Amino acid sequence: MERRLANLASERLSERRGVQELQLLRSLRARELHVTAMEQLLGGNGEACSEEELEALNYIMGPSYAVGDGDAAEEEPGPSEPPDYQPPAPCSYLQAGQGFEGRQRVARVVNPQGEYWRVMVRIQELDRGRGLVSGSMWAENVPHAKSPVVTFWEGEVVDDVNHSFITAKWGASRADDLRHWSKFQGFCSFKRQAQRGQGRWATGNCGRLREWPYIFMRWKERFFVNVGEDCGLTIAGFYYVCLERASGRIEGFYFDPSSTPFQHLDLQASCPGAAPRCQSFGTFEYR
Amino acid sequence: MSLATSFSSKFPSPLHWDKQSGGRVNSRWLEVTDTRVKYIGPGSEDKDAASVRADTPVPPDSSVYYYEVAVINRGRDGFIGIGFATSEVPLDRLPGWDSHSYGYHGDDGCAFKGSGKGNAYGPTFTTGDVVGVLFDRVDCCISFVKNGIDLGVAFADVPLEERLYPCVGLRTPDEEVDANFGASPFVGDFPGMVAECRERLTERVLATPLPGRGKAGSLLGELVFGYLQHHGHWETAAAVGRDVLGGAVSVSQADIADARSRQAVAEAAAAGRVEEAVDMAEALVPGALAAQPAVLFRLHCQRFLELVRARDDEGAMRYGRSVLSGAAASDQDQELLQDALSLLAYEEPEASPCGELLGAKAREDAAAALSAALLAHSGRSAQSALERCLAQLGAVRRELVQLGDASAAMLRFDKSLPSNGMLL
Amino acid sequence: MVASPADLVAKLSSSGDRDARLKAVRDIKNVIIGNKQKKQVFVSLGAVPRVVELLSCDAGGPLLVQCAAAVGSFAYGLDAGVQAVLASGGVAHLLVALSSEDEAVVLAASRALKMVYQSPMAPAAHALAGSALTRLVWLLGAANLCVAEVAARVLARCCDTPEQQAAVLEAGGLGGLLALLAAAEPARREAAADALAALLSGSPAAASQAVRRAVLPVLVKLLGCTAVREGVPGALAALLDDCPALHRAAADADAIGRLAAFLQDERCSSRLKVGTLCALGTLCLDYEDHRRQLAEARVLPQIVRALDDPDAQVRAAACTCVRSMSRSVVALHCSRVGADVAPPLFRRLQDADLGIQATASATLCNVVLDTSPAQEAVLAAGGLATLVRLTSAPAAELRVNAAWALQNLMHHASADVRAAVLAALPWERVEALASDADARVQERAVKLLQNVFAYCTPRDVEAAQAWSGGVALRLLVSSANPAANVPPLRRSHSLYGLCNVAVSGEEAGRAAVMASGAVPHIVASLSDTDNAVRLAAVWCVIALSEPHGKPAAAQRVADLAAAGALAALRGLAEDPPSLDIHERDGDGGGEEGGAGDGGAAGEGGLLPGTGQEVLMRDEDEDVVLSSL
Amino acid sequence: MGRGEASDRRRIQLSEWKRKLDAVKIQKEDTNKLIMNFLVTEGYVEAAHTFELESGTPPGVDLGAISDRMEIRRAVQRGNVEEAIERVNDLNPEILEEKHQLSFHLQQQRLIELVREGRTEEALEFAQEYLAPRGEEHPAFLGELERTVALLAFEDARSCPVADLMDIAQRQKTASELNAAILASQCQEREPRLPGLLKMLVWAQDHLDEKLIYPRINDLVSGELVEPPADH
Repeated sequence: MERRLANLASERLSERRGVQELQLLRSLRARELHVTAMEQLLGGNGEACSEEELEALNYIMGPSYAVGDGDAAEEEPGPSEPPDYQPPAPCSYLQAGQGFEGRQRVARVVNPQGEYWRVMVRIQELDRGRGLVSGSMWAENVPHAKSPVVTFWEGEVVDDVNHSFITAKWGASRADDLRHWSKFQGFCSFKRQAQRGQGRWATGNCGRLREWPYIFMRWKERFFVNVGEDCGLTIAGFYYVCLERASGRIEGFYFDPSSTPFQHLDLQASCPGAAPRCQSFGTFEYR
Repeated sequence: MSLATSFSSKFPSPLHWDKQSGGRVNSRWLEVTDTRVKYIGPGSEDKDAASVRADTPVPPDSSVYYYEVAVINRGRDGFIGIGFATSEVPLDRLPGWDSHSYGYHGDDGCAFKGSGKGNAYGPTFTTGDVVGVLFDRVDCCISFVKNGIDLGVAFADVPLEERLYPCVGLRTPDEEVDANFGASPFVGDFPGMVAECRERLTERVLATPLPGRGKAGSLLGELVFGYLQHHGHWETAAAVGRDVLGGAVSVSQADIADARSRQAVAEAAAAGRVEEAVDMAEALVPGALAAQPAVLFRLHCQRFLELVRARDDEGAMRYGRSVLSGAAASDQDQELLQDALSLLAYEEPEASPCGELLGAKAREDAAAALSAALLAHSGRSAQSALERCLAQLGAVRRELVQLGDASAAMLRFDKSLPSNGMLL
Repeated sequence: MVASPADLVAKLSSSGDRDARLKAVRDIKNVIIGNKQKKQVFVSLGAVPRVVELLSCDAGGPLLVQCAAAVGSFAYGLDAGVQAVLASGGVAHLLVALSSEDEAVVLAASRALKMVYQSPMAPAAHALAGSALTRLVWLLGAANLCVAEVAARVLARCCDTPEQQAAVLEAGGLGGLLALLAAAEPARREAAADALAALLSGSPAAASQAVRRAVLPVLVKLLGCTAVREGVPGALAALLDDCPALHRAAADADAIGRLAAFLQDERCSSRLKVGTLCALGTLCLDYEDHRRQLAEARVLPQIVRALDDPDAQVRAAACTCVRSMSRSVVALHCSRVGADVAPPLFRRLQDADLGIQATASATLCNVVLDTSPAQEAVLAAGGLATLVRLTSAPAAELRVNAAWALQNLMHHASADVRAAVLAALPWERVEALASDADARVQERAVKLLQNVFAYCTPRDVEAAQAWSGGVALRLLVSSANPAANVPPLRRSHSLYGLCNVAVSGEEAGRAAVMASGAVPHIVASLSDTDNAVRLAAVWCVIALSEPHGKPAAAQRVADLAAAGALAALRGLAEDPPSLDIHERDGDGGGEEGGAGDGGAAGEGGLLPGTGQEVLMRDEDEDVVLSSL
Repeated sequence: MGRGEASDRRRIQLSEWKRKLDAVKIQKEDTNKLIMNFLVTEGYVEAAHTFELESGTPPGVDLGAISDRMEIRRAVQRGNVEEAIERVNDLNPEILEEKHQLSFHLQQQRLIELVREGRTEEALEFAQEYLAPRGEEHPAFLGELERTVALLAFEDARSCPVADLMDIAQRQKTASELNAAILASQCQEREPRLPGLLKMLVWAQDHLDEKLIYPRINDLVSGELVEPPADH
């Protein structure tokens, strides 16, 4: 660990000069949490989890095998005080007006339309208190649609307070949850703090989600804004979504038993005309 | 505990959750202390659910049963089920999933009845909410109350033969609830609910059509007329005959005379002039007393009592020996006789254990018995039709209540009567 | 047949003959009861003041009773009658009569008052002297339930100001009303609930929670009781007013569905409409799912129709209701709010009633959002012109809403909308708003400007600058000045405005900002005590330091550094470990994973990171401050 | 099925039932109150008075108020509608103010009476002055209004198509509508308690039939007990 950290630090030092480097080093030292960050940044391609990881996930999501095995309960009696779970800290890329651009892989097999849609998303509203988020989604070069198809979606932020990793609705079983969440490498790597959190962050070790470099959400499309229900598209399912707080990258997987499985959504925070990492800010309030 | 039932019951009322009720493996997912339940299991999937029953079922004779559950913590997903279930229902699922089991679930606000699929019913409930459960055995339905607000009927046609226990089920970690079986004041207006239930019932009862409009076209009028006549309120009877029955019936002078003389007999008896009364009776309805030895005996006793009262102990002795001894036919007669004779043993018979035999009450009883006998002998009943109907009503209701009939217990006969306590 | 109306009226004030007068009053009463037309006749003959006069002179029981009955009848079902009664001070006399020894008089007076107070024109009984008040409260417990009910109805009208409410509470009204609330007859319960709601409305919800909770179930039950529902929704609205805690409970009891059902009923009276719409408006103000419930109740057409109702109170209520509905995209969509809502809304902007205008314009703020299905319709209906006109309205409330609406309209505005706004809104108006007497308007002006430069292209920025004759930027700069005494909120938005110019305007924009003299303000703001201001400032720095690696950017960074930016930023970074560092590493890492070469992190790489730093720290703020 | 039911219901013989009946003590004063309540609510003031004298049972309510009500009713029955209206308004002005239908029916009755007395002129005047406006105010009444005014069109109202209005039954109808309204306004129960109790008896017996076989009272007028049918 320490060595890797040192390496990275010096690596950067060699490139940079002055106050900035010093500050960087200081800041790197300042915190142990970054180790995790380093690890997931250096290691881990974003594909599905390994077997042992899945096992660990089982453990986190509430192990099925643990049911009926006596000592499980004995060794870990539920805490008498309800632990105070904390929602993710605010994130620059998760606020009203923020836009995202990218694509959704519609099908594995190439279809006449091509296997990708261009997708744009805009966050409409965010209610941290209730863990609710809403927005609209534009899909371009959609089969048989001249103009982009626009939908309005409402979502929940997995915040350990209002919503857990377990969906328990929209036709998603716990297994579905597990299968989809596991596709996010940002989710897999959280096995490192894994304890029995039953779908929330480890009960013994609360507040992890608050500082976790990823924010997990579920987006459920509510209605088509500009076309009828008969536009040949469906909004029956919903998206498992993972936002990387640092980079503003969003990954998502569309879940709908009756649609192509694992349609993959890949978006990047964007701002029309703005240079990377730059943001321009609008503001509106309901009256 | 009568708080939780519409009237105090001879059956026990639930007091707390029954730790042991689970039995099956899941019961250890619950931390049960008295009225508090907390989920400490894995809470991964439906088969991790665990429920707990109250210590006793809803009192079978209660008309309306109510208890409340406060959600201390919604836990992870707030899969909390509240309701009723019979003792046969396994407790490894939320209430409502099995048959003979009824539940209202916090996560989706659905009402479950013998199935894993619920019907949209009410709002969801969560930490801080107080959910009341009302089992209305009069209308055979179960409804729920959230934070004091009635959510309406969730389950209709609940079979009353089911012995339902209060029941809660939890399913995900940290879920915790606390029940109030009436030990502390309810959040919901339980008395109000009882009152409403009673109103509904009364409405139904009052909707029952009255048969037989009677000869003179007015059932009520005739009953009233009969009653007034029977008790010799002649003037009123006449007025009723005229105003209510439109002259269809009227008081016959014969009746009046007849009743008057019967009244005279009764008055004589009531005044303690027993011999005179007996003679008058004999003259009025020959053979009436002979036909009713019990009454005759009662009068003899009364005669004896009058002598005692007059402190004519000798006379009393003599009379006792000559007339009373051996005249007692039934056990009741025997009893009465003993009591009466016992009076002689006291200086102050009035103050003796059987002193009340010398009171006015005893005289009136004798008088009443006498006139009843006369009526019976001349083919009339001792009571007016109205009184017989009321007596029947009282008897029938008592029977129903004893058979544990929820409705009858709920019906306030006294409420519909001028004075309380009657017939109850 | 009775004598002619004229004769009767004449007899009223006929010479000393008391019996003649008594007979006259009685005859009049018997003619007018239940007969609108006759009432009209006698009112126009000026009978009311005379009867009231008789009521005032202590003329003895029988006459008083007859007079009270007559006055009551006049006040029932005929506006002219009510007015006449009020004008002639009838209410005051009736209130006095309440204290009469003679029970018959008290009863008659109560009934008369009840009639008067059934009319919405009835006065807030502020005239209530302390004695009359205590008397009323005492009557709440009257054996005669009719009297008790009336007492409650009158009390309900004595609770307009906190003082009056206090007075009623002082007199012990609460207890009496709660007792009456438990009465058997729905009418009594409604009267009690109504009075209680009035008594509690506006009072700090926390203080009155318990009582409100007690009243709510009764009201909800009464909603289902056709006999009395008339006044119930109104009472409900008053009860729920600024007491969100109860909104949920009410919705739980399906209040929204039941209320909506009233609107579907063709025979829905004005009074019922007003109460219902108000109650719905309150219930849908904060809770999204409540709006959805209402949307699903499919009564929007009725609500929209109510916007044009002849009765001003109904129109006002409808406005508040639509406003609540419009506070959510979903509700607007699900309830098919769209083209149909715009025209009536605009008619309401012309409404004679200023309050209605205000609510209507407030509603506009919501429906002009680009997410709103009604935006097009509003613009098509000439919304822009109207809004611009309103920016110079005499009433501050209207100017606030107009500016607000323009701000929202400009948010993520499409090219067309943007162009349309700039075309319709003369720059002078913006300046006027920015220097408006009302601070709220000033704030809106800045936010509007912020949006003008947000999410757009360099050409848009140029266009906007041109529109302002080049002074828009200057306006932002001046209102970003920490030295000038501008409230932090407005300064932060000005900074965002600048940031937007830099981001959207690209090189030209950045250059313009650098040249605008904003730099010192930005740097100073970096160490502002206000979190939002610092945050905005950092974003400005980030925007100006892009695109990293390019010489121009490097130059700007140098200038910023020279102005003390780096020192300030370092100051910001000096604080207990928190998410920020992590985030920034993430940022650097993004570089490595991404297309750019590792070196590309450069100055920009740090600065945005530092930006995130502050960004991520909202709730650690106090810690930061202490450490600064 | 039916048989099965029959067989598992317990039987109670007359003798046993009689004992149960004897156990029910009925206080004479209660029954007297019941009677008084009947007389009072039905408005038989005179009978109520007599009964008070004969049985010493207090009427409970102010017989005066009742006799008011009764006199109002009789006034209508006598055809003196005007007097009735005046008395009602003295009793409680809200009644005719709020119950439009009732007050319309009273005015209608007034017209009918005028016709009956052959005061056609007045009747016509009255119709225009008092009835027509109500028709305009409440279109619901128009139909009835027209029927009523039709009376004026015929030489002999008694043999015209709408002659039924001239019927005494019409008076009765109006009278009882008025009576009910007054009772309602006095928040006094409209129904006497006696019928309620009898209904309870019928209901309770039906209820008990499901559980028991026992002596019933089938004819309330006679109050005779009927032996349970011997089962075979």
